[in-house]
Amino acid sequence: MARIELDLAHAYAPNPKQDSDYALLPLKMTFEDGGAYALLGPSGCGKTTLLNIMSGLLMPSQGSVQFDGVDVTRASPQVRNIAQVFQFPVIYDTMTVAENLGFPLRNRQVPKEQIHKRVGEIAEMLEMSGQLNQLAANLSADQKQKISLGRGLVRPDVSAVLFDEPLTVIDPLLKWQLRRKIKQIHHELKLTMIYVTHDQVEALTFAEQVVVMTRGRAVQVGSAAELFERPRHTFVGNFIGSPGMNFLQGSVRSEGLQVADTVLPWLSGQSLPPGEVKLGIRPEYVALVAAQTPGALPMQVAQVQDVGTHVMLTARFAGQTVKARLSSDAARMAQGDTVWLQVLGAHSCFYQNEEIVA
Amino acid sequence: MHLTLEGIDKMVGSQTWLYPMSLQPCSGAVTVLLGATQAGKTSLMRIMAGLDVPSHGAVQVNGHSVVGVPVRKRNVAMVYQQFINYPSFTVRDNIASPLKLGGEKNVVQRVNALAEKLHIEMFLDRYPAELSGGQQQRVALARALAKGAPLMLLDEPLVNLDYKLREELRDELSALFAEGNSTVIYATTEPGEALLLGGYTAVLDQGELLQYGPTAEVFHKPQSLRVARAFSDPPMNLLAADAVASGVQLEGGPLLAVHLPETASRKLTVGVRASALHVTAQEGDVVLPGKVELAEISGSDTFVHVATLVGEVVAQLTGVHYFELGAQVTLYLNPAQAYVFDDQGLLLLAPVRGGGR
Amino acid sequence: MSTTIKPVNQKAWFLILPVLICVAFSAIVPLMTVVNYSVQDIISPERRVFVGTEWFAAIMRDEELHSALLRQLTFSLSVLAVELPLGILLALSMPAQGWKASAVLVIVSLSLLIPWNVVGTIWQIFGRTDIGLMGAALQGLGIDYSYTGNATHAWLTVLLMDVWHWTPLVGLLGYAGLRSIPDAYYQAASIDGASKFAVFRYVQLPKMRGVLMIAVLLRFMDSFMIYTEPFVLTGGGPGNSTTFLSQFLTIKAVGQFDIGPAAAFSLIYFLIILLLCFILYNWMQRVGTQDKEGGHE
Amino acid sequence: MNKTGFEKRNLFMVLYIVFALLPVYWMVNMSFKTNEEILASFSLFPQHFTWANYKTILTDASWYSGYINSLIYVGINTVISITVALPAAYAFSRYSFLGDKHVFFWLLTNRMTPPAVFLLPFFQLYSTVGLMDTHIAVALAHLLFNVPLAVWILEGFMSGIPREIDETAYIDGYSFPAFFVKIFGSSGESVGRF
Repeated sequence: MARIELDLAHAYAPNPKQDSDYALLPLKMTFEDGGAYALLGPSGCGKTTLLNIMSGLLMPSQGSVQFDGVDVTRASPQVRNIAQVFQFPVIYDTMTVAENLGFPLRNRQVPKEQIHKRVGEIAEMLEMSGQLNQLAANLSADQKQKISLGRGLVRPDVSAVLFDEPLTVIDPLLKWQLRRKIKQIHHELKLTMIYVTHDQVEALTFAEQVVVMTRGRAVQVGSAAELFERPRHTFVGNFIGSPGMNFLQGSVRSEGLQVADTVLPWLSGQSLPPGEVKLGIRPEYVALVAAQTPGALPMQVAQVQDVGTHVMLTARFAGQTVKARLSSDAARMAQGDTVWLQVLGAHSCFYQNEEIVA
Repeated sequence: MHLTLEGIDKMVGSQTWLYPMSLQPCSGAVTVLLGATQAGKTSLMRIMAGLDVPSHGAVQVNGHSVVGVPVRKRNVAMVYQQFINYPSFTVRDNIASPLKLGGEKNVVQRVNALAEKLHIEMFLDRYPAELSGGQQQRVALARALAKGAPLMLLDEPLVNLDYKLREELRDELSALFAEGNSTVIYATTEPGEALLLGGYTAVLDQGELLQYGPTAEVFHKPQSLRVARAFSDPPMNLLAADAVASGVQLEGGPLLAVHLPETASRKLTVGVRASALHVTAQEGDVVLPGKVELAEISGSDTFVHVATLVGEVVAQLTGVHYFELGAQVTLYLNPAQAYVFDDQGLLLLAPVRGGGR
Repeated sequence: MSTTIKPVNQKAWFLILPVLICVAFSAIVPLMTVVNYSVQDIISPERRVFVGTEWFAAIMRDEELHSALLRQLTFSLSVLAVELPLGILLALSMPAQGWKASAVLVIVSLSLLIPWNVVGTIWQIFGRTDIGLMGAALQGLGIDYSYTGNATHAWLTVLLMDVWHWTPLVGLLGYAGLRSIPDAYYQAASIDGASKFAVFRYVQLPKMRGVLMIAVLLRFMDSFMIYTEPFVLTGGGPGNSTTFLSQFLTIKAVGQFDIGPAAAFSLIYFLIILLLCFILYNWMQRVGTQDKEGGHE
Repeated sequence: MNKTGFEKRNLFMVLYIVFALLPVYWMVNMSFKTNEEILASFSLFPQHFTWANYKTILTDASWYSGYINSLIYVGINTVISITVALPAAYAFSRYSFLGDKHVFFWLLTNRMTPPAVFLLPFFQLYSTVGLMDTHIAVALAHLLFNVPLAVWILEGFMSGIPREIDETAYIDGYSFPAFFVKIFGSSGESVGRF
């Protein structure tokens, strides 16, 4: 298993000038050996480009890739000894499951019985021992993805397993089981695993550390809690959590934060640089409070949605919208009512030109 | 526009795709067809649109039958799962095509207004192939809205889009549906999407229509076990139980002091939604100690899989919580929050709305 | 419920009708005449005698037919044996994309656009030892080459001409098959450490199965009915070493004017084609659909 | 087409291109030589370059009438086979109907039938119909091969275009002919013929 260090950038054109020329802006990052990482971001944010640079399918236009201190920037995927599971199942149609799994070892001239034993072990781990002699082409999409994964795990010395949105074509009901299987395998084999996806549920479930990316830049690397509690960038605040973080435009006053014509008193010990600021508060932390409570704003109810497990309130204040997640039995309210919602609290974050300041 | 389906079904060769069902989607509102893949959503929708003809039964619009009426004359609009646009037309011509065919006058203004509403006004002169998946679907939506048909059908329109884009487009869609007055039929596999879109929900499972009613009501009062199972994500915890004098005795677990109707069968199934299980005790709660199997964080919630004495259950906790695999954890359940189904899978007891924590 | 299952619509017959009329006019009517002739002895336009299956029996015993059929089979099989591997090699060595690919495609498939008799004429001149480049070259190498005198030389030249004329068809079909293979398969193979041959054996060949079946069907059938090119090049000579079935039939029908046996043989020839076509077509459907299921998005 | 076997692949490609072009080159080479030069000497390039040969085939009536005849019959043949094949290919690719598999196979066998088999009957048929030695006859005779091929190629092509595009067009209000010309034709761009 390998410790992967990246210090690189990747540009479309030979001599990039401004940010838009870069598929991947300069980044420096380390993936610890045995760690479970996720590259999370919308389509076209550069996450797959980064994965292909790590797997060796793509050479970065500048910088280096190191596996356990060895420079592999120019090395092929085979030399880097990585495994990759693609968006759609990639298997050898004319082979049986066992032949598919044993194929990498056969290419390395590993003796037959050793292949047989190793394939048996991995099939056991993937709960596919029953289908070993079936033709791989006739299996379901999720079983085929397990075979793809198995082709990597069969190699005892595989350096890292890379996933490129592996659940895209899987039936929604089965996604849950395949996700759990990958997590169990990571727990058992302690392999370095890097998972690319646009779906925050998959990223936050699978990975210990999540790299949130947008427009070729890694805006924040952190655990699910850090991304949820202290998003370092407004993009991360909005991207993580469903619905994402509310942002209220305001300006800093000595006695408190002025939003439109109301001033919210600071909490004790809070101090902020002067000027325009965005107050970030997650719908989960917006609380329904009594009138005139400090840190709360009188808001007009725009929409109340019964989302089964909870109620999603959409309220407006001076042209700005705030969503609040209230428990099902919260006080009944109708469109147009005025409710007091606490927005300034322990869980609030403050942003100036999109970066967190407090 | 009143659409009525009377005893329709659909057989293809030896397979039955749709069992006999009748449905009157509430006119002018959003009806969500909720069901897993292969549940029959697309077949039902194609019959409503007139693209397919039912094997039996009647399809009526405002009282007179439309079975066999070519879809051209049906004045419907449809959005497919895989962003269908005319590849050889620019975005502008794509949106304008139903208007031109309908002989509308101010086509240009209508097209520009729609493009602005769906944030694709800058792509009007590009070809669909040059756009991203999300933008292509917006073009398809604009063309469907351009028609202003009294019946608008959307077949899982967001499933191929990015997670965050799906959220964004869903809010826009519910706003667009609220603005218009056409009857909207929206197919999806995600219960969350049905709840967010509101309106009415028809739950389909293996070609059968199980229940139709206002979305919140179908969610909180599922008529049967199959409806409850179809309408919960993550899957509802189903625990075997027996009817006893003082309530419902979970096999291998605590007793739920609830009042059962006399007609209840001895063998029961207790349904507990993941959100009904908490890690903080409230008075009157039943205790379920167990070992953590897996913790899944989905941004706003954490789903904890716990092996307890009544079997493996999933609890949904708000926010981000960390659990070591194998750690001990105690779950608390308010008996009033449990669903009880009899041995036929029919609902006996449903949680009292607003009684939960 | 995927919409890939085609709806049943009997009205589609109206769309088919024009094709039916066109093809039937030039297929069914002549076929009836052939059947009509194959069971009669036509002494003169007025006097016709019904002879039943006599002509068929005569043809079946005709030694010349047997040798012509044998020559045809050997020719068709050798065409497949040479053109299939060569075509696949051609497909594999085509440049992937860009202008180079289109340039090479045009040059290589030039021969497919040339009318059949012109191909015969080109090779007729090309092979002459006095004014033909190939003829002169072989002569220069000391080979006493003559496609008009030496039977094996003639046969080989006809084969070489057919290879020159039709291999690009197999190449193009193979190339189309290769282009449909997503990059992920090559990436996976390189990650698994597959050798170049393994990539060909387990990734490229299975994916090209569908199109190669079409190539086999087309090439075998077309070579089985070849007439123009060998007729122009060698006129079937020397002797009848390059007289294949079509030419044999033409000699019988137009040359010796014994209509009966010619008609009988035409029917037999048609039935052989029908049978071979049926076998290959079904095999192609089965292999083709297998690819579709095993395929992906 | 991975990069490792680059040299071997390129060598084969060059060799094949030479093999493919040699006969054509030789014809072009001879087309610029006078008859005398061809018979007299053997040379890789025309010594006495001449356009005479091209002049004759373009001016001499017996030569260019051949072009015109073949252009006419090819024109008729192509027009008929496309107009007839397009609707049939659409039917085969979009609908299933009684006997569709058999008809498609029958069409295919016609493409595979040796011309020699129909030599005699054609002769007889066209003389009775009185069309002997006319362009129409040649055009009609060739329909037997070109129509099945056109249907086969177009059917494959049309099946590539998703069926939902047809349905969207019908829903929008296009009638079948309008849809066929406006949407289907152009979205297919090159309705090439083999």
